[in-house]
Amino acid sequence: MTAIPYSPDYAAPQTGRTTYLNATHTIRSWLLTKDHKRIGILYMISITIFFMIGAGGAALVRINLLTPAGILSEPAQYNKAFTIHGVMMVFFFLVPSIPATLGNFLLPLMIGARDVAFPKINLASWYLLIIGSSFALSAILFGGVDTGWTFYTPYSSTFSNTHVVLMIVGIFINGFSSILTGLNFVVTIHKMRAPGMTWFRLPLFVWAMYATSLIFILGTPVIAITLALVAVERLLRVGIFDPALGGDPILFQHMFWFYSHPAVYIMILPSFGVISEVITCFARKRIFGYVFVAFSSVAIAIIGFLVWAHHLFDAGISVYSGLIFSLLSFLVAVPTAVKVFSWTATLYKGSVSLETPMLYALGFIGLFTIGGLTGLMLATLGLDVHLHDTYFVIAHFHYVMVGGAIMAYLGGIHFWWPKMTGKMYPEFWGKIAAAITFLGFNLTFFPQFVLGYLGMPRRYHAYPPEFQVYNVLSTAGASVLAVGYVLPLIYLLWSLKYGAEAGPNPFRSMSLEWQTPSPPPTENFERTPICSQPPYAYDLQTPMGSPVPTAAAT
Amino acid sequence: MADEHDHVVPTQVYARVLAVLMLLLVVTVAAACLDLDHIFHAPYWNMTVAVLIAITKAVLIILFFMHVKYSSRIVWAFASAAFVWLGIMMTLSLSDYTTRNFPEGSPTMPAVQTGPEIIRPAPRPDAVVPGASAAPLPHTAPQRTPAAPPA
Amino acid sequence: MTEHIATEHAHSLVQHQFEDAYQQKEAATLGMWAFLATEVLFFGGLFVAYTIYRHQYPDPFRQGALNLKWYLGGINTAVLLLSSFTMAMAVHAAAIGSNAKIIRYLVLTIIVGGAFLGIKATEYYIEYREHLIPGLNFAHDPPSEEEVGPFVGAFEKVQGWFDRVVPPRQKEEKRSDTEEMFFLFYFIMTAIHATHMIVGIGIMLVLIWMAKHEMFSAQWHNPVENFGLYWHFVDIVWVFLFPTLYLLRQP
Amino acid sequence: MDMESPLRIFPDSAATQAWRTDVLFFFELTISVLFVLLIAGAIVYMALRYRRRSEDEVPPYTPSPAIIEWSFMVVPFGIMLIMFFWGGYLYVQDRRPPPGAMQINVIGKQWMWKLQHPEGPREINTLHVPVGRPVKLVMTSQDVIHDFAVPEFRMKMDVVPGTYTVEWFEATKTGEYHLFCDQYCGELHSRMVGRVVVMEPEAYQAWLVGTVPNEPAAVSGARLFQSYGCAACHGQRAPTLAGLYMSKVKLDDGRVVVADEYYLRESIIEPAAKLVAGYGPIMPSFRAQLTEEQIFDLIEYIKSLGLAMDTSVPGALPTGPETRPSTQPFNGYRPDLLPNQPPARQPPTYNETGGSPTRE
Repeated sequence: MTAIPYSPDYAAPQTGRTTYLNATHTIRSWLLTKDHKRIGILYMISITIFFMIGAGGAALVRINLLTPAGILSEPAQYNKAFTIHGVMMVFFFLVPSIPATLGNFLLPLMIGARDVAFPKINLASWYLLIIGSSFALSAILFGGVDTGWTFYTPYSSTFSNTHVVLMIVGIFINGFSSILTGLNFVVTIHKMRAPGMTWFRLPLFVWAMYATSLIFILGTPVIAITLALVAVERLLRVGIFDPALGGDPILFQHMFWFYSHPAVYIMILPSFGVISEVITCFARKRIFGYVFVAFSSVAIAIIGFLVWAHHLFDAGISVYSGLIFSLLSFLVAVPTAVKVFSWTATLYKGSVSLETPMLYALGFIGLFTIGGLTGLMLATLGLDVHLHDTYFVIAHFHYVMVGGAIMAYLGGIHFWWPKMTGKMYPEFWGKIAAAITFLGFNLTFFPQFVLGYLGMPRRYHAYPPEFQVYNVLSTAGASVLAVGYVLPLIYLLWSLKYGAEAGPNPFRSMSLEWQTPSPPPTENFERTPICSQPPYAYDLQTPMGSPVPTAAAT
Repeated sequence: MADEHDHVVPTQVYARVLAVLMLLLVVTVAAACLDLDHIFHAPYWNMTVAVLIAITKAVLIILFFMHVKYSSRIVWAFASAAFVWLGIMMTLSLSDYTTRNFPEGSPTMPAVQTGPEIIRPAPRPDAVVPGASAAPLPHTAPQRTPAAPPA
Repeated sequence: MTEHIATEHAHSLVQHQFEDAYQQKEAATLGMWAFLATEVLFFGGLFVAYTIYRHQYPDPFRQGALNLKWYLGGINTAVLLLSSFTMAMAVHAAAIGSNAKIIRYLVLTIIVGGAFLGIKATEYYIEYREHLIPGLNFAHDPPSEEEVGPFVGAFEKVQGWFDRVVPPRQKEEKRSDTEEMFFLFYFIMTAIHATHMIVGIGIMLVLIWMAKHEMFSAQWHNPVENFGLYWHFVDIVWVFLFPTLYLLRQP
Repeated sequence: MDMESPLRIFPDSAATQAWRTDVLFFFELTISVLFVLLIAGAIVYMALRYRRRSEDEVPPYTPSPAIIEWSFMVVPFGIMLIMFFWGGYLYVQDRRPPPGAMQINVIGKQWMWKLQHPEGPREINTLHVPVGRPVKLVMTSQDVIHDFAVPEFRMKMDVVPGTYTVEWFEATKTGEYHLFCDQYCGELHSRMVGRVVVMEPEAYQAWLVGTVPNEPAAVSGARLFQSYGCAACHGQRAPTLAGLYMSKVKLDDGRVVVADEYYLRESIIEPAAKLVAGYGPIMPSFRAQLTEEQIFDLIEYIKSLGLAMDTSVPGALPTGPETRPSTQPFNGYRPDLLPNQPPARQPPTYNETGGSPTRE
């Protein structure tokens, strides 16, 4: 056992330094900033708002399902509620969640760059998100949309008489926000790495962001053009997907899921990155099988493009492509299994401390494992015939999206909160919130697995009475879950003013972003760092566990 | 690396490429005038030829006009990735549409080997038989039962 | 979005986040290629949908192709290839650092590109007069001689000459619903393509302005080079649009 | 099934697919539980066993042999291959109705199910079927996508406008079962539900007799066939329809297709799509002119033409699935044998409520 000495020059007083936070003060300087860290903060604030709107939709849904007849008097209200929930959560919260907030903030720090490659584009993509979301919100304010977030034709293109076009415009614009973010990240990772920061010295979060950006770049344009076609069909009353004019509604589903299934990996891949960072830091170990974990991210991104039609097994596609897509869907589970096993194996003979981010991370592994395994059931053709479009599917992807992506997002926020703000979050309340979230989540979504196998269809405003027990359980869990989400909001804001000074590296992490004061200065590092060690090399004794003697690079 | 990238392509190259492109344009028009499917007794010949020529043109433009020929490997990768992904989307979507009715026939077909002769579907012994001996039950009028019966 | 990339570094030679001009140039080029990748998939979605419908309704789509003035499309292809050449020359001029030549070739490119848009507009007008625009005036029966007017009639005549050389087989007068779908794709794809060209011409005006102020040099001309990539990409899109829309006329 | 008991954790199994599906489900469930226990157990154990004892401790380096990583990939994939082949086998079975299944035509519309027994009876939202006989559902929608799902049968298939989809089941247990629309179809999606009533064969037979008399679909089809003047061409300038159903048709592009319902429908809606060899594209498209019911009727008429006529009045219903008849004489369309019906196409039981396509 060798100690990590805590070197004084990194314990230097944090006050009185110019940081990216106090460099300038005007609102204007924030709205026109080109600093990736400030843009990350802007993203965090905006998507928190979108999350609340989406959560409102979820609350309506869960309350309505308390009684078999449905509490909301109008089915239309319920349909609009779950559409708001889906659209806001998927397109405006989950997709930008980790990449645009933590990614923007951390990517240049982790690779030792002063900023992303194209700061102006970075800011532009935030404004695109805001413009797109304002379209979506106006669609909601003008009376909402009732197509569900999937916009299946011909209902969305011909039959729905809600503000579909407005919503589509919002998602279209938001898509370009994603594209520009991904473009920025790919170029940054390729061209802006600090000297010595080779590909296999990159933190796994960076690998995950690279894979995510690939999907952003190659997938998003397809959903853009697909939804644009729906809008055209709706406005001009001409048949593209409408069978009345010879169109094929199943083609829409193909094109929609060509993006929207990889979009699932947009949501979960960055979470994988966060978990890899947290686990290694709080176990003080190298990740088990770095190369495998790194490449599994890219493999997931690529294979993720080959599996979309497993959403169409019961939609009338040919039996043969059903078989093809089922096999490919199982294939994508392999790299995912590698990740889960490697994280678990990383704990072996480690020095595990169960602080809040670690609790979230371990909770993530458990919940994501359940989500992934139920995913196998849905990828099994014979079972999907029964489970498709039931609450089993709902439970499955909430285990991945909420139990996976959001748990990782919260864990990451706690983990890097000291770096972002220079303040520590209250550890006790952090642990409490993590526990509440975990319990509330399982109480909410596990009953839905049972409901699903019993056959309760999704998007039902009213349901047969024998399903009520599980719905009541689920709603009860949802209220617990809500507490688990409100708590961090409160105490993190509280910590901004009253939190303890964090210091540059409170968790003794070895990755690069911790080797600069927190909050970091505007250009991240006083001097361009030189990377001289493999990632997570906690076992190599260097002063204060820093792999980076930040000597002048010049 | 740098010098390789600031590589200045002589203008004659551009001129020659333009000439080839124009030639290919003429060829593709000429090919479209012929009924190749009929000539080769196989479908999709016209389409294949047209697309192949288009691909050739695109590759010429990418290699020379867009300097990929003189660029780093990463540019090669980016330039090809997009088209690879497009190929994925195209082939996997078509894997559905081309096999919809294959080989057992369309989705409504029962799994039986059909010969050139007429296959008799199974008789319908349960047809309406005037005056069947079974005692008629009280007819249950078809009704719309909502999921949640207002109990 | 392309403006951002093309004029990313217009104002300062090396921005603060870059180590040197070479890293900046590499990053800009790579960014442009990544953007073009998204563009490929953007048009790609349309091409996939078009291919699948063509596979499902071969004959109505062929009938649609027979209603297009394919020789205009051919001329346009030649025009666009020419503009690509002039653009390549402009990039060459930038590489040798001559702002005067940059301006000359960019102006040429604008002229040739404008010619393309003019011909395209003429086609649109013809199709408008022939009631081929879905959602606006698509009619199942082709209009008569006097309805289309002499101007369009002239193009019809030219088409007639070509048709005498290569008579179109099994042309039906009446247009079907699925033929309307063909024209829908025709207009969407060509319109998006034309939009890209108009944006491109706008950017070229900016570049000319920059060149007028001697901003480019042999060392730094990323905007010209990256815009060249964009322009050539637009050209490539048309190279695929022309045969798939106009030329598949055989049964 | 007792809808009343509040705590059902598992649905009834009332069809042959059901138990096949359940066996596979429990297989995968077992594997899933094992893996969850394995991983969760490992995490909890190591989190306690290797908990950090002092702030400054640094654990030593432990290698990560590639052989273990490869096992992480190979072992799960081996298990998944079992799931894939097993599930694929069931899928193919679910998708291919057995020969001789009795056919029901299903039309989904916002927000109701129209179910047609070819012999005439037409129902709304309630499907009566005999136990122990394979039933083949040929389904289409006249507005948006619906989905015909019966959880107790572990059966589900989208009902897509503009084409036919098919699913089949063989009920093994009498009773009433939920019929759900599983594909979101608009405002009253949750009201687009009904019952599947599985009856003993005799009871079903009695129900058929006792139901509101409708003329067989084939008769309606025949009437349509005359009223649209199809006979003017078919037989002379267009191919004859007698014996067409289920025969192999040679197309002008050389392909050979089987004339099943799918092909017949396409040939009515998009006649140019599959031209019979030697005939020109002279038939107009009936896309906008025929309702889905009328298309079904025409197809039933064409089927009845295709089948051997004989005058023997069919005997009583065979009892049970084992005597599923294959050689019994077929009672074809015999206008002389049919009770002359008033030409009312819509049976009185139709109440076309439930909303119509609303455009923005």
